[in-house]
Amino acid sequence: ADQVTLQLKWVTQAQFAGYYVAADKGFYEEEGLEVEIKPGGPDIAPPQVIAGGGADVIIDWMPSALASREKGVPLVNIAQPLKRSGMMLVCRKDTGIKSPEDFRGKTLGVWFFGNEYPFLAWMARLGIPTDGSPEGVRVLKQGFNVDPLLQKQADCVSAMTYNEYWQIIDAGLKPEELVVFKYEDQGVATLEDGLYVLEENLKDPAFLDRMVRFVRASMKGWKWAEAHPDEAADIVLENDATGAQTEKHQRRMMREVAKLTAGSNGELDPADYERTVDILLSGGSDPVITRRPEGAWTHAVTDKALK
Amino acid sequence: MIGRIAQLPPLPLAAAAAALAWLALGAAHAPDGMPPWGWAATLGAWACAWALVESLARSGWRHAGLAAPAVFGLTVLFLWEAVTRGAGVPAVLLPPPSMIAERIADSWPILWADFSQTFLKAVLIGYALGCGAAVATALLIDRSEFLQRGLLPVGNMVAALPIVGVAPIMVMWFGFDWPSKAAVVVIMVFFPMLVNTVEGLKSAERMQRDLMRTYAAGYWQTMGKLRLPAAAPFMFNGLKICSTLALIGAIVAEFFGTPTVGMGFRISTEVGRMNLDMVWAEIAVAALAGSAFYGAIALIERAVTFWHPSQRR
Amino acid sequence: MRRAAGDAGPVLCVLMAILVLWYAAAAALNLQWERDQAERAGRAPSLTQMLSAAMSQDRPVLPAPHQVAVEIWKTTVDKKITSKRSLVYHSWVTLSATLLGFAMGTLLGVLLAVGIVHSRALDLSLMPWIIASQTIPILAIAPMIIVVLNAVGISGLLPKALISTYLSFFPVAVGMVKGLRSPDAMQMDQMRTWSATTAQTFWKLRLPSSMPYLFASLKVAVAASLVGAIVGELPTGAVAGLGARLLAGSYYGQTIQIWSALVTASILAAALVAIVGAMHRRVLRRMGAAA
Amino acid sequence: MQAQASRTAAASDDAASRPAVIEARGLSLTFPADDGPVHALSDVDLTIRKGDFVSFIGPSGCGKTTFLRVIADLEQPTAGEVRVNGMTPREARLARAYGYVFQAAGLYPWRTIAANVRLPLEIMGYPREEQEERVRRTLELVNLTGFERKFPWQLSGGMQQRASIARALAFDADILLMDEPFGALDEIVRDHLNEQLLKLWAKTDKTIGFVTHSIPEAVYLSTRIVVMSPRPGRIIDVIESTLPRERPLDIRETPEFLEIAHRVREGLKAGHSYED
Amino acid sequence: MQAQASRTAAASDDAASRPAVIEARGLSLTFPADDGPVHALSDVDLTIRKGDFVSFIGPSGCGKTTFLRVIADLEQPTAGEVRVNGMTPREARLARAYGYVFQAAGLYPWRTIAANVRLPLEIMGYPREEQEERVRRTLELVNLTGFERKFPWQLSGGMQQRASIARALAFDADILLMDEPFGALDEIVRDHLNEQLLKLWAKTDKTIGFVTHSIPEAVYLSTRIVVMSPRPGRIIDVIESTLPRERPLDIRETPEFLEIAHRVREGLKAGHSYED
Ligand SMILES: Nc1ncnc2c1ncn2[C@@H]1O[C@H](COP(=O)(O)OP(=O)(O)OP(=O)(O)O)[C@@H](O)[C@H]1O
Ligand SMILES: Nc1ncnc2c1ncn2[C@@H]1O[C@H](COP(=O)(O)OP(=O)(O)OP(=O)(O)O)[C@@H](O)[C@H]1O
Ligand SMILES: Cc1ncc(C[n+]2csc(CCO)c2C)c(N)n1
Ligand SMILES: [Mg+2]
Ligand SMILES: [Mg+2]
Repeated sequence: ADQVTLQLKWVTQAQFAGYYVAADKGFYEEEGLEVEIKPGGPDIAPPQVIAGGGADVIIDWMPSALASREKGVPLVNIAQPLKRSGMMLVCRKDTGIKSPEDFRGKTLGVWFFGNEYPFLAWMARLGIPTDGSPEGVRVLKQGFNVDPLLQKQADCVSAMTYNEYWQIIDAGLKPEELVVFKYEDQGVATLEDGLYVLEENLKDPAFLDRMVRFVRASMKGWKWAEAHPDEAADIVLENDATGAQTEKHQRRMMREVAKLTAGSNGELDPADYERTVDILLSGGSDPVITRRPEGAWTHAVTDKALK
Repeated sequence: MIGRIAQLPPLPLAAAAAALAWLALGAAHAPDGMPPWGWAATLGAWACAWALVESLARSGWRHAGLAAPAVFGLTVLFLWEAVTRGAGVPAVLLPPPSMIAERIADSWPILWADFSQTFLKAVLIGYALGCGAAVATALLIDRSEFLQRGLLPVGNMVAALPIVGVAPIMVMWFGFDWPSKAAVVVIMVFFPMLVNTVEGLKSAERMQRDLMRTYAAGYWQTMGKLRLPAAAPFMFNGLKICSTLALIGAIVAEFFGTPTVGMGFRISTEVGRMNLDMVWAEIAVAALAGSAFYGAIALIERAVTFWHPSQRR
Repeated sequence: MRRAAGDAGPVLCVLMAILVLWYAAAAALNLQWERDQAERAGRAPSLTQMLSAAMSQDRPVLPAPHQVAVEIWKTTVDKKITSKRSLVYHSWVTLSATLLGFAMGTLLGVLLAVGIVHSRALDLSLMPWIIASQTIPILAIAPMIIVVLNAVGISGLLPKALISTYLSFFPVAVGMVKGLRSPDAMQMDQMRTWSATTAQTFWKLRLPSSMPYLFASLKVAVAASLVGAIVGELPTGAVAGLGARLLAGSYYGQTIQIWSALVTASILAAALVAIVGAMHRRVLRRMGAAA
Repeated sequence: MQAQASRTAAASDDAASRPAVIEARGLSLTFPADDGPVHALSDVDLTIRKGDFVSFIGPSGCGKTTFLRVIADLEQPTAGEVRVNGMTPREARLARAYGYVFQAAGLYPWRTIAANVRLPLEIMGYPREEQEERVRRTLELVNLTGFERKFPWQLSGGMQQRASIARALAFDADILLMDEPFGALDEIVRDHLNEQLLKLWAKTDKTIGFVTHSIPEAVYLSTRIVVMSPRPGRIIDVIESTLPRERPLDIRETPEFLEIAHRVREGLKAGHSYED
Repeated sequence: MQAQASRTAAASDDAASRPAVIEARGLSLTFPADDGPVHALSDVDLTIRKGDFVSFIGPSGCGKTTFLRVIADLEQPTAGEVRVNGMTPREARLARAYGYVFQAAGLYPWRTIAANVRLPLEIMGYPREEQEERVRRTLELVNLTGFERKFPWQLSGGMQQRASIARALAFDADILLMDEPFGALDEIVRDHLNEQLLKLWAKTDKTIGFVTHSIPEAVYLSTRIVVMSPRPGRIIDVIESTLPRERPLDIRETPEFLEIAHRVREGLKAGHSYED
């Protein structure tokens, strides 16, 4: 069988259920592939891994992928299973924040490590400085969890609809005690978990063929996962070598992720791409990317895979 | 072979090394990768530099202590430059030193802000508190047989409180700013200092101790006039090891939540952004600061434990 | 053996004291949350109610010792050791990398020290760079190391062990340089009068003299190896081991899980240090120290 | 042997009138060891009175050092008891009754010679100026003026030993215990220091326990000479000196002196292992 | 003083015929120090011939140890030169020409007594069995049989010194340099070891440099006695012994012996700082 190594953006969880399902249900095998799924972690930058030859294909957020492309890692989006963005900023209501304008003077928890681009673009669009000046916001590098909100060290924290939000709820805060700003609703949604490969590899027909089969099987996995969320979550749990994930949380996460993949056949919608690029370019004095990228996506794979 | 070359005086060797290095670097910039003779020049430059260090060490020149590591360092930088350029290593994996140097020159204000946040606050304060606490604990342990049996094994447990687990907790307890990093540093340096101090306090010789007994010297007199001086070589051992640990601790702790300033913050952020030149610029600052810190402690050590055989050759 | 029995009392006492402090801290830190909750809900529970609630939170700021103990029990005794949810399994994953890293680190540290003590060129040129190497934050370069190693086909235990090695060789090198230089002038002079070779001087004089320094350093080095192995688990994909547990725990805010991994790591460290200590005592006895 | 000791004690009649400073009764000390215990002292009885100058002489390894160490509370006897000024050795030590010169110099390498001599003065809290004065005086006494600021490793063996003597003489201890203090010194320095020591003793009425291997030195200095034999360490003779307290150096040529020296030599030979 | 040395050399006529083993010419050694340099040796000339037994005597700190150390290549002279068997001291050292007894015992604390004595044998690669045999024999020589398995700290000061003598005698060095080897020993052991040393010397024709503070010992043992004076360390007299090579212990009562001893004492006094 042909070998494919996939580097995830984060640890094993239902966010990546489609790939685990495809592996577990033998969809990859049917396509004659042997896929190794490498979990990520807080210090794993998938673009770096692929540049170093540690993976054939990676999962990354588009802002980060495009920024890497500018830095000389020629990443190309070959498929986009997640159509919608799950990012949001969650604030405690008692901070008095009602709209984004109220952010001024507040402390916000933000993920860095290449995940800060959507936030920075949003703030740039709002015209709120992030340099700690009094009329701007105070930014904290948020760790892995939502503690800063619970401990009142931050007024708002970043969260994903499918993960951190529920941790806040689990911790005992009621939805009515929270104010939620989804990036989708704010018009600053950027594309998340997409599949990226190195540009020059695509010139190799054998590689292209492998990717076609890989995407086909992965999307089959995703659709199966959407249809069987509980079983999909269980498959993820089986693949979690840390043994730290809980069934309750993963099943819930699977349902939320399914909302983001729903309706996507894996093909990147060029309109979504253009929107993402526009948002990123609007970054004011310090834009995430400085010019409109060329050839950062292709339908070559999905065209064949979805035939 | 290199040994034979090293018989030559330093000057011609330096010239040869420089010339070959210049050739190699020129070749490394060739558009289609390094030609074979470029690699040969690289190896030659390396061999000459190595011989130069040997020759310097033998020369007994007064400044050999500075020149030798400098030559060694330049050699490493040169090899790094030649290999990354010559073999076309992607800059997102390992940028060449010239690129890093450029970045350092461009980013003084950021580097300084990060340095003062991480080093001047978290490292120095955490180091002082941690080493102080360790010495105090060692004295407590020494004072009482009971604590010696009870506290030491438990003190050992602090040894491996893994920074990964501790750092988020410290952020939770002490907030996002530097105090939580200082707390991590305290935990990092506590154990090495404790072990070395405890070991050092055992190192006074029997006769030296008996002498104090005949004077009916009090505990603190014996401590101040005999046991601490005798322990000093060990304690400096601990202080030296801790000086680098403290820096690692503070930087790594910043991976787990910080305000948007600090060497660790910058490193993890810029890795995510694929700005590896900035990452290495911070690493260079860290290395410089760490070496200076270590060097300062080594100088104090020399002044305080001048009498120890290890200092007297 | 007798020593161990004699130590049990004091160790228990100190542990008891720590437990008491821990409970007090847990109460203090967790009560705040209970108070907020009650306030938000408009309830006014009694202090004892709040206390008992504070001791049994799902996600306490600081879990109470018994919560950690129960968690450790559940994840060690109640689980098959091959299970991914068994702490024994995760401890072993970390321990194996620790031991390999410690072995390599000790070897490297001693070799470097030997080189530095015997060659002035090495002493002058290498030492500053060894020091500088230690100021490079491993977490920053570890992913790159792992990527590079992966590219040459090395994966699994070794990359983690290499990070352990990186952290542990330094204390050994620094301590051994000092230790190997600690023989006094007369002892060195004796070797000279017999015109002993460098190797003979090393084996018969320098090495025995360095033992106190070596063992003090080894204790620090095993502990550092453990920290290195745990840290090394993050960029290696954090799939198994105590580090992965810690990370997963903190990612999901599961403080009880974090603390049970922390406590396990500490016990592991204490055990490793104790083993080195026992070796130290044996060597001391062999070397004729007063009992 | 007990009889002998009491006989000689009776000989000098003023002895009994002075108070006993050190009294050892049935003293034994055994060092445990893996390969069988070493009996360093066995059933030793001895009384040293105020103002006595007692020399201990005996073959190498017979227990002289061990005996001094027991008196100074540096070693615990396995049987018997010692009283010092009516106290236990421990109490006497805490009362700072001892000045001890060890067999090896044992200077602290991180202190200069002057600082080494000053050490006990600092510990006993002498005023700063007096410290300086005493350091100066005792260093002059042992002829080390000019070496105040040197470190121990910069001194010759004999100079180190003299520094260690100075250290013990710098403060006023009632009891001086000296373990071969002059072993590494040449005859002339030795004569000089012997004279100085006698002067000091006469002036201050110290009680001195003195280990030496030199029979003339023992005879010249002591009011009593204790001859010991090895394994187990026992006292085989206690010789009461009949020499006057005032002793010019040339007393060493008098027949009386030679007679005592002869007796010591005989005792030594009798107890010596080569004669077994 | 040069004249004197040559006069005495001429006195014993066989001297010139034996080859020179150690030759020092214009030897000076100055220790640098923060508070001014110390002139340990100044312009020392001396020739020691094969089979000589040369004693060095002089006040404490006059440079005796330093001189031995220069010969053994443990210290580098600041001026002048030394030849040993026609080689530099370094070459001679590498050829394992020296057995050296240091002024302090300097046993390795982690080795038993037997292992300490065995150490040079191990280093010089003697076969295993011969090592055992030599250790046994030399320990017997210094009367330490039975203490093989003890560690140094379990021995008395004198016993440690004897162990260190045994260590230097265990192997066959042409040149024995002994720095106050018998300082911490009682008269009887000392006499015994003096005899043994003379026997060994007679049997093996070693060349011996011997530092001592005891005038009788120097006279009894030596073919030549070098008297030194301190700061700067100079040779002030070289006394050729007229005693026969065969020397029973009671030679020490002969007028000839006393005459030499007297001359040494006079030399010593002359050079001594107390007389300045
Ligand atoms: N710490 C010890 N452990 C075991 N044995 C010891 C110890 N100290 C001394 N001994 C033994 O006790 C005996 C007496 O030793 P001590 O030092 O008192 O002799 P000494 O009379 O002072 O001899 P020297 O004149 O050689 O100094 C010796 O046989 C020695 O081996
Ligand atoms: N390492 C050193 N540094 C500085 N001065 C030194 C050093 N070693 C010896 N000296 C000085 O050199 C002089 C001669 O010392 P040396 O040890 O040779 O004397 P010595 O004749 O052996 O005396 P002793 O009989 O007391 O052993 C002394 O004044 C001493 O202070
Ligand atoms: C240190 C660090 N912090 C946050 C993220 C962001 N992130 C990327 S994917 C993902 C999963 C969401 O459930 C999250 C949180 C990261 N990669 N590394
Ligand atoms: Mg003794
Ligand atoms: Mg000397």
